[in-house]
Amino acid sequence: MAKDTKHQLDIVTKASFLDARALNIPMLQILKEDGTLHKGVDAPDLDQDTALKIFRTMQFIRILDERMIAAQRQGRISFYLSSLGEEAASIGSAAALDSRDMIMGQYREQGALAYRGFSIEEFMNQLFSNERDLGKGRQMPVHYGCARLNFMTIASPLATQIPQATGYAYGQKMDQSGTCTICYFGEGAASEGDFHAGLNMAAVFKVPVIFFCRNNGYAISTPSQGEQYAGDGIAPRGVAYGMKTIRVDGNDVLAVYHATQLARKLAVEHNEPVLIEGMSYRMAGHSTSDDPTGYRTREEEAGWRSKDPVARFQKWLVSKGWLDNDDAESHYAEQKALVLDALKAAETIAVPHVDEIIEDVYDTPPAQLKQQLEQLKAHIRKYPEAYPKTASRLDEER
Amino acid sequence: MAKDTKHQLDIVTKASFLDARALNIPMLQILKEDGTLHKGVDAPDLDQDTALKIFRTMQFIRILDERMIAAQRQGRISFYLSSLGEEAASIGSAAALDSRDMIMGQYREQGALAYRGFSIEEFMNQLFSNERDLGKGRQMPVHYGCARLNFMTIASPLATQIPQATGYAYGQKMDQSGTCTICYFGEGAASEGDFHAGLNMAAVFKVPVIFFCRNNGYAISTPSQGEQYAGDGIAPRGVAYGMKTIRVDGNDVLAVYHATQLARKLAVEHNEPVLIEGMSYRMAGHSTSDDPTGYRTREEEAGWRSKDPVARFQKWLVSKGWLDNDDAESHYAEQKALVLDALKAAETIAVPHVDEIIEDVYDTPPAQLKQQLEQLKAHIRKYPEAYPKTASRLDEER
Amino acid sequence: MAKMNLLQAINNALDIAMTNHRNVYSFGEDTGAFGGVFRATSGLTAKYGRDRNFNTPLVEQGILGFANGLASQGSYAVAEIQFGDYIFPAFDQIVNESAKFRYRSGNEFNVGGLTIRTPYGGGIAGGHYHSQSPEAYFAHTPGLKIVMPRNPYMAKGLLLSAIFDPNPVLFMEPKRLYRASVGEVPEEEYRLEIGKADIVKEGKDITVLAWGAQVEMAEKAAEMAAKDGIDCEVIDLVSILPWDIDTVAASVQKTGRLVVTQEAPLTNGFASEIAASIQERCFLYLESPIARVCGLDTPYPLCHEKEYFVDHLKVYEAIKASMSY
Amino acid sequence: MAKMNLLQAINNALDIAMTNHRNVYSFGEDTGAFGGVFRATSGLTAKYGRDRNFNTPLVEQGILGFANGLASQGSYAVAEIQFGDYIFPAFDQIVNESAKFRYRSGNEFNVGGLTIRTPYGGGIAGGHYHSQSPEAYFAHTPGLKIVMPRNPYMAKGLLLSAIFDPNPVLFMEPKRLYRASVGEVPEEEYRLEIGKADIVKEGKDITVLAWGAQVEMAEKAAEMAAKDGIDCEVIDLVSILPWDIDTVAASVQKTGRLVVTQEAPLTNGFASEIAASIQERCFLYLESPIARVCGLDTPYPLCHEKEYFVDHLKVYEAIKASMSY
Ligand SMILES: Cc1ncc(C[n+]2csc(CCOP(=O)(O)OP(=O)(O)O)c2C)c(N)n1
Ligand SMILES: Cc1ncc(C[n+]2csc(CCOP(=O)(O)OP(=O)(O)O)c2C)c(N)n1
Ligand SMILES: [Mg+2]
Ligand SMILES: [Mg+2]
Repeated sequence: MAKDTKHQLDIVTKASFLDARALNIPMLQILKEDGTLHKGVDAPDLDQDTALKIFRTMQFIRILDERMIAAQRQGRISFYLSSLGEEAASIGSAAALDSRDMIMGQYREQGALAYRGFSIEEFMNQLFSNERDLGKGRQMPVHYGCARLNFMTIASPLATQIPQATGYAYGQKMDQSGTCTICYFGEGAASEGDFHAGLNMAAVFKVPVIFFCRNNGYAISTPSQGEQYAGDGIAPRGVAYGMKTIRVDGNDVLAVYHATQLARKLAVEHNEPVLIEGMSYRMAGHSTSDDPTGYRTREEEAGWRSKDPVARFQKWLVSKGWLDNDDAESHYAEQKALVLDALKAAETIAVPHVDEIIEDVYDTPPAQLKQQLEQLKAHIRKYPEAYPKTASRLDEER
Repeated sequence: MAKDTKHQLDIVTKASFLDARALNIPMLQILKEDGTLHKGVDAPDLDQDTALKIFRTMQFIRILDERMIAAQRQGRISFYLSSLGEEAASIGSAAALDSRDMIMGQYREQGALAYRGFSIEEFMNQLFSNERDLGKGRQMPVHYGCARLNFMTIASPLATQIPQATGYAYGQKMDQSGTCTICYFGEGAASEGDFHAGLNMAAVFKVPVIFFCRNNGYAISTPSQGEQYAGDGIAPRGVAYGMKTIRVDGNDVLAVYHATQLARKLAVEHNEPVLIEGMSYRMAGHSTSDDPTGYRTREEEAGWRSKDPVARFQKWLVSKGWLDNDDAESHYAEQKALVLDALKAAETIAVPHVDEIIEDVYDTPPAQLKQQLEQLKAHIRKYPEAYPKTASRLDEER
Repeated sequence: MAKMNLLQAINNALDIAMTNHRNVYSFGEDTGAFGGVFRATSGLTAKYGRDRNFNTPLVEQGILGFANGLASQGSYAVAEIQFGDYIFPAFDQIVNESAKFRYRSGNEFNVGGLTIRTPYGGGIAGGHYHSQSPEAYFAHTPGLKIVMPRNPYMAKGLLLSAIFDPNPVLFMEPKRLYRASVGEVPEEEYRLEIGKADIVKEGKDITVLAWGAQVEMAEKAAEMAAKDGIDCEVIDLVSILPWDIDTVAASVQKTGRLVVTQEAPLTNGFASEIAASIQERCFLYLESPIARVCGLDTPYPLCHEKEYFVDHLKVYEAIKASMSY
Repeated sequence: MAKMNLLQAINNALDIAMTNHRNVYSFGEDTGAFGGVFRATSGLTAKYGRDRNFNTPLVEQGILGFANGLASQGSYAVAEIQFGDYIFPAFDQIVNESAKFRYRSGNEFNVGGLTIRTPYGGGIAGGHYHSQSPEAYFAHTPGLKIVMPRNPYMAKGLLLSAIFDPNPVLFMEPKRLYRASVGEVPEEEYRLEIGKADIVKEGKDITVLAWGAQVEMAEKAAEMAAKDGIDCEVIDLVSILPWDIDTVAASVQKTGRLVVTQEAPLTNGFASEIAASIQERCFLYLESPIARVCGLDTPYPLCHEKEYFVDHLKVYEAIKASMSY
């Protein structure tokens, strides 16, 4: 092979086509499915407190997810979306970050938010769209957001947060903040044009961002392999953009934690954007609106149950002597009671005042909006029984 | 390395990040810059007639480009866009296709269109937006299109034709037509979201499409390396999508022709979409609106002059005994005269009738549009001197 | 005749189109064997194979780009966008490509075989991003047709017309009515004219104009008004582009009053176009200003959906206000 | 004061903004050292470095996605879209993201620091895809501000306001006037109010309303009408969102007549919103229907640009027609 000096390209004289096989990207796994370490491998730099915090967060999220799916079935909330099976991906990665780092999620990263310290009450207020919801009840359940915890408000349009993460990280770099942004998304969302835009721009601008793709095998009913993409998943795209890339077992919290730690170093110290592809499986339906029996088999689901990230981590913690199974169980029970109490409290809190309907469209409502609100309030006063949630409060005002 | 049987992934236990270096995609070159074949390499399956047709088309395009840039400078047309330096890419690839294959271009593929048989008059009618323009004068110069020749009308928005090519090819496959679609675009356009959409969908749907990226180093003033992308060009993305991929010397018409021949076979016989990245250089300004001295050096341009695709091919043709330099020169002179004549003829042809303004918005103009046209014509009749190109004809009608 | 809900009527129209023409293709996110998140395409893969009814990757701009290309090749491309709120990534492919394909090429090429199906509208607790009514965003685009049916009968006949109309058509399905609206629908193929408004109820005092799911609110309001002795003429506009100004103008010339209602925010909604055009055409007939009863100029708020929603009470109040102007 | 053309005024506004605030960033396709295809950003890289004024890859949805993220981080992001015709790939990032960022988060986050600059409009032989005036596509979007200056003085003062306005602003620059419009511009920083219309010429017989480059046509038409003894009040709307209904309504209540002119196609353009709102507010004052003088409902045709263009003659004819109604 000769060199084309201008392009620095190798020259070949025989035509041959590359394809997906030209790259073989392996998967990092530290903890085996049985909860023991691979032979000769050291656990990552993870202290007992952090490990236990991760585990407690996993437990909490399991309870929350289970409880809220039930609440939706009971008609107490309109919608819910579980992260069952993917707890290691969001919690393990969040644990490897600095709390000043910005998190931009898709919608299945309640684990990362809980790890950051979002309280049970804060979760519940959002889920019940009550007047204490930081988002003022305007979005569907699970669209959490919290400026205090550097957790960008979730929004339904997929992948839009990906180029936004690049922009956010650009600002962090320019401000010499020593922080980075992590951006989560599904392998389905990675088909959107915004994915391409965001990753390519991050590589070009060299910003401190970690793109974390949760490859959980499905986008609602659409299987990833063959229907979402024909290549070897998402990781090869990172290579194509000239970005540091790694694939990890998304159900191995040690692998996720370790890879994210290293990625953060690359991002913050070297302004190298990083793509992490975490291989996992969405154990529940897409959301409470979905029934997965319409598109996949119980056998397939069962095959993944044995890879459960929480059980796997628990075994390791116990083997290290950091956790006692009975303690874990009693902690679980305690948490469950707290979740139940918070749920009951949140559902009795009123919806936001109707005045909020025109706030935050702009920094201050323009005249025309104020007028529209006055007309609306006059109308509600006329037909209070038709708008029961807001009318009563207007009465008080008179 | 162990295997994760479910995902068929290799497992590693030590974290390491891949980057652009994980793939090293070489460039196919058959004809060296000096116009001789690489040692021990056979020329592709190219007969003398085809070779000469390619060369004649190259000559024609050189003349057309030069002449029309001059015409724009003289104020005879409003805009022009040259393909100088990139003739091998478009003509060499078009020559390897079947004439029933659909061509979807970006705007710098006049060579492919000329190869298909677009006449000098047809070029000129479009460039002068006269009433014989197949496009009815509605788009700027160089936005050619011709259903008869299976050349989709060029449109200015970049990259939109990429997913369209996937859709077109899907229809070809379903119709079992034995044809394919070739889709040209620049390395700049490859940053658009539509690129990502179109290539990924082609790979998933397995359609007979050839994506031909003309990587000519610039998107207007923006250099490709480092400002358009940080990776190794466009080819690695094909690998990431799981698509057959090859990189060729875009200034070597033999390499382009050969790769496209093979690609067509993959596309038509195996429904394998293919990505070809042709490495070249835009020798002229982006268009007549552009002055490249604002963003690149004369030295850089000079470095590429020695790689000229036309001179290189001419040397080879002469060495094969298929062409005589004097013949080439006299043919050039003849063609030049024809181009000049056609130019003069086209500029005297009237603009389309004003009635055309409302045609083709829908298959037939709705009532409201007919009314708008009547109002417009009444207005033109009132102020004929303000609308000289169309008013005179309205007079005749009365 | 059979009883069908709006979803079944749509499914039935797709089924008939695919039976009668081998080159009708239906695709979108999750629309394959699974049948779509609302199940509008259920059964089609089983019947016609996965080459003709299929899932796409998750990329709206790609769905429309693909559909434009497929239509330009001469096929009938029926693309589903999962929610109207997610049509915006495809905006360029629709507004700059589909709508201009024929014009820019001088009719060398066209995408007349394109139909875009998308559920729109509120009233389903969908909040911010599952409730928008984006028709007006497209109504400024010559070259497109936009159709919004109000019930199963209209949905089937209009969808069949849309699929075979020689122009690209945006077909917006009122998702609030997918299961709620049930009615008699002929089992065979039939087509309803695009561009013709439908007088749902004749009346002489005031014209009430709506489209899609909002027609129901207009009808309910008219019933309330009837009790006050106000005789409303209720018109379903049926299609937004082209829109039937003649029918609306004739009605307003008769009644002298017009209330237009839409789900979308007020400012620059399609009600504004109607008011602008009708005040011009019917200037000397109008006895009161044309009233628009629309969503507030805010995004769609989940917790205040009831308050935000343009219900029959708001339309009724506007009718009364117009009558007593 | 200095003489500047519209481009220089914009360049000067960017320069001042970047001098006064270290976290103002300017970027877009070819906007780096080269200074953009129209040279609006010339000299900024030399002065502020390539970290603050730079080229982006060629992807409008990415430019806006990046800009939204950067603005949400607290910076001032000034994104250029090379032509208004190419803003549609970014439609989702603007309409679903920028505009709703604050509302959906309950004001936890906002992109107030965002400004989108883009040249728009016809009259430069740009044909189909370099001539569109897409303001109305955005005008149905609560949460956005939309500003369109008519001359260098307005451009500088409004752009400075737009950059520092705590809301996302779409700033549309009339490219036909980039070099053609020259005027006195103060060298120092000044800001002009967004949301306030400007009475360009007082008059008592009829109100003529326009924005951006079209104000020139309104003024010319008014001059012609003056020779016929018609005294026009010419108003520059200045901003489309929010729009100054009070100033327009006060004028119409005085004159009793309104002609609105825009470059964009008639149907569902912003002129329609104005007509709809003003017929409501000024119903009893109107002596003739509100007239809209707009582009035809077709895409923009290169060869018939002169015929398509909404010139002063068309506006003049509409003024006369309105006067003699
Ligand atoms: C732009 C856009 N298109 C479509 C949707 C509807 N939708 C919501 S979630 C989803 C699937 C996402 O799959 P993936 O990204 O893999 O994430 P996962 O749910 O598997 O975590 C779809 C299609 C949306 N929210 N936004
Ligand atoms: C969507 C869109 N954005 C921007 C432009 C303006 N524009 C026209 S050509 C061009 C550069 C294209 O570069 P590349 O794709 O590399 O093609 P080349 O000109 O080098 O052949 C740009 C930015 C456009 N036409 N369409
Ligand atoms: Mg997924
Ligand atoms: Mg290029």
